Amino acid sequence: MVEPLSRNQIAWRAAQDLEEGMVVNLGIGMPVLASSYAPEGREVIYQSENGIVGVGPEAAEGNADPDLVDAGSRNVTLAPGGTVIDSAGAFAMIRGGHIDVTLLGGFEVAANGDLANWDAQVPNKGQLVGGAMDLAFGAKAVRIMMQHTTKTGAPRLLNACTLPLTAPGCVTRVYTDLAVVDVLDGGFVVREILSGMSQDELQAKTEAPLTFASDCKALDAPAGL
Amino acid sequence: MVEPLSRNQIAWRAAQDLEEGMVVNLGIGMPVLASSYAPEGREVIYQSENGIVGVGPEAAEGNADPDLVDAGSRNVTLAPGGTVIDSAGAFAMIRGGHIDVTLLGGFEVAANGDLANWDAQVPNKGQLVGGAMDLAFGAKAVRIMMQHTTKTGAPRLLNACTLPLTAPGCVTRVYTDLAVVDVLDGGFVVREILSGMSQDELQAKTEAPLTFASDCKALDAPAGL
Amino acid sequence: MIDKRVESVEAALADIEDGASVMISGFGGAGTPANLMRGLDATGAKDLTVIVNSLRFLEGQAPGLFADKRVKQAVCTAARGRGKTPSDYELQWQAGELDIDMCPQGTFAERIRAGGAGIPAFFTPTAAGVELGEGKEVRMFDGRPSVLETALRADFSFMRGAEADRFGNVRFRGSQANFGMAMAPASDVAIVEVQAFSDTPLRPEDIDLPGVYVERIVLVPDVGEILG
Amino acid sequence: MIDKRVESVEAALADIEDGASVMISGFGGAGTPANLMRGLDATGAKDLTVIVNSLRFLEGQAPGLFADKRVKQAVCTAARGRGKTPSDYELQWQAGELDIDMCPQGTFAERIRAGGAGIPAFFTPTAAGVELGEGKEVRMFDGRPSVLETALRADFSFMRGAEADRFGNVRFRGSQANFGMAMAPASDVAIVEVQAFSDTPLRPEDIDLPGVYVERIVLVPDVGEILG
Repeated sequence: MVEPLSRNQIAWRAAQDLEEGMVVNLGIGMPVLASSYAPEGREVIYQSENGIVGVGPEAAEGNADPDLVDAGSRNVTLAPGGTVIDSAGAFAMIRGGHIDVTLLGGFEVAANGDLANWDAQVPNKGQLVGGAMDLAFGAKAVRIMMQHTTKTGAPRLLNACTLPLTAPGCVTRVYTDLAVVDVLDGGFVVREILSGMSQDELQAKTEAPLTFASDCKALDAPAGL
Repeated sequence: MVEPLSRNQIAWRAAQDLEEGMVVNLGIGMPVLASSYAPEGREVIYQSENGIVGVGPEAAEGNADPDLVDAGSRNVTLAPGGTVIDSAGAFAMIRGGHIDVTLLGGFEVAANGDLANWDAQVPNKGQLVGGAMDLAFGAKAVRIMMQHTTKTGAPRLLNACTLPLTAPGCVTRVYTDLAVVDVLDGGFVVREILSGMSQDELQAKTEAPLTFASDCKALDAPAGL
Repeated sequence: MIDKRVESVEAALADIEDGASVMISGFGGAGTPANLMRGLDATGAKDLTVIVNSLRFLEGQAPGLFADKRVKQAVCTAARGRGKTPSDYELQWQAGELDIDMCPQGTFAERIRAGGAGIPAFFTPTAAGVELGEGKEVRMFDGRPSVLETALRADFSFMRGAEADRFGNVRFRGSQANFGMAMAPASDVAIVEVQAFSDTPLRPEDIDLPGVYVERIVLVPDVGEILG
Repeated sequence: MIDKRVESVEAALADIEDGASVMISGFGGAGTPANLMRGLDATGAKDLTVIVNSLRFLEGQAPGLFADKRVKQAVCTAARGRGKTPSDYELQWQAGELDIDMCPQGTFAERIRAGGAGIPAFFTPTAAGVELGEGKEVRMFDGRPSVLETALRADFSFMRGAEADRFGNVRFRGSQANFGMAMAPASDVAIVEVQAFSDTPLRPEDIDLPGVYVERIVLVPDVGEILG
């Protein structure tokens, strides 16, 4: 069987679905990697919730401007045509439905599109909600990037989330190391599955029942990412 | 008896009460004249509800910029340190209590500080509220400039307003062609009265009872304005 | 390549149909999208809802909207004609043919801002306890009454700026921004007429209205005479 | 002549007393008023309410606030310590000594914006129907549930900018504006530490935060190392 996708490969796969002219917010962690993999020549506008409209590549070594960071505190540059607004304005943009797609990390996604990605209920640790909830409620499309299962092998695609929800019924697509899964009419539909993995094998790693699209394809990503 | 104050003289008198560093919004008509008469060297910041923060003098003849107007559609300049924001921002400034004083025109003021200055109920004419209501509700101090009586001699300082209110209990001071009158504890207190006019004469032109301040002064303004 | 330019006012307005809602910026001539207003008149679209500060300025550029009774509802802060004789819209208002939602200007601006910011409703002290606020829900906050106001959105919005680039980024000059900054985010299709087009992206610090909020840019160097 | 400069951080913070509420801007180091945060620590003021995006950044510059239990309430979007061992504020939160109002970041920013804009409360869809929104008033608008959120205000606010003039006008660079643009209007006394002071008024188009919203400017060219 083909190896499960690496983090960068998941990011690559998610990036292929970003379309020309889309306004996209990338969550901290794996999602932000996607900005490196949008197909050549496709102009995507990356928004960051601390106010950047048009995030460019990370600043080159030695060229970092400490006054220009994205929501993940990375030293970034501005893309051509980019500008910076304030936080209240950036969230007005998010809440107001001006973000076409947000790619976010996830702990759990339920078959009805419920998302839990902010509070892992770690004992003795404080909470951190940040901008995840506004993005999950406000973006036109919420797509999740995560490992198909937890480190201990427990499924993350569930019948119902067990952790506190970020937003109900918001997720439209999930990219994992094993599959691309859509949320459709209250259920999971597999669009792509890792080459060589059987449907039963994928179902065994998934709590909620999976439907396989009639044109379900092989999940592939360039090697070496 | 001394002549009643002209419009410019009323504006002059109102301007004397504007203090260094105050943020002031001047209504259309007589109030806007006050910006010419603030005492020399006193820095007052004039805000205009279409977005100007720091209105300067009117543009010189032939030098008007059609893209820079104040709320009265006058071609203005920016004062040093001035800038321009948008309308939503300008009213956030007004509603948020950042305007120290607004000078507005008035139809009627009641002894409890009620103001009617937006809807004269002219038959067959549509309504026009503009920014008056936001200013009357939002400014820290609302001061009114108006003729003491109507053209037909009817009083404007009333026991209760007859026209639709702009805001209840908002007025702190009224400048008229005959007097400077404060609203204090639900009643009118005359601070200044036209030289040579008797208290009875002023009361005869005023519906609500007037109290005269123990240090009530003569209302004076430079001639020839 | 992203390029939000359209070739003409006509092309920019081609999909405005009967029943459309349109927000129109402008204050005292500054930022007034006079060409788009004239173009709206020329479309012949009717049953319109207009969201505009002053009906006088709208009638000035687009008299046919009122002469032909093509506006069914207006949300505005000023609905008074210039002369002593009633204007078309004053007559239609009196006859009950034109519904006017008269808003304090700050409430007008904030309702539009809310529409673009995903805030469905908010409380404001303005108009609480006075006739204009009658019928609105009132609630006390810190001992002060406020009225509930709902967000405004529209199918289209029009504004005029000084300069734009292919991303739809707009620079305003002077007091051109006024209502347009809030209207563009509050409409599905924001159309900006501009005096100049920049072949290179605007500098970050020169951008007032980010292109994310703008769908169409049309170059019309001359605003023409603005009547109002 | 208007001149909002004060000579030092100490002078700028001299009237911060026990029980004060303080808003603090900054995101990922940009716009972070590190000198004012250190200065707040040095005042010794206690029973504070802090309104700040991330407690980690506050503790980084002002560890005494938490080490000495001087914060009674925090309104924030992040209250997680860096390491695996609980931080002081995590321990105080668990012990019920520190009240934390955990807000989605957009709601946090909008509550502050409302505080400066005279909007006492607003409805937002964010957090409706999930655990974090429990206990809040819910209302449907256009078929979608929203929760009622109230405005935030504070006695003081701190932010860092690139340049200011005597009017208190501030220019931000990069992503320095973040929460500061909303915090200054929402506080009685907005204090801005700036990298540079301009002897001439800033150009109109360079002003991000109008001086109307700013009470004190303090020149501190070096922000120092920001820990967070």
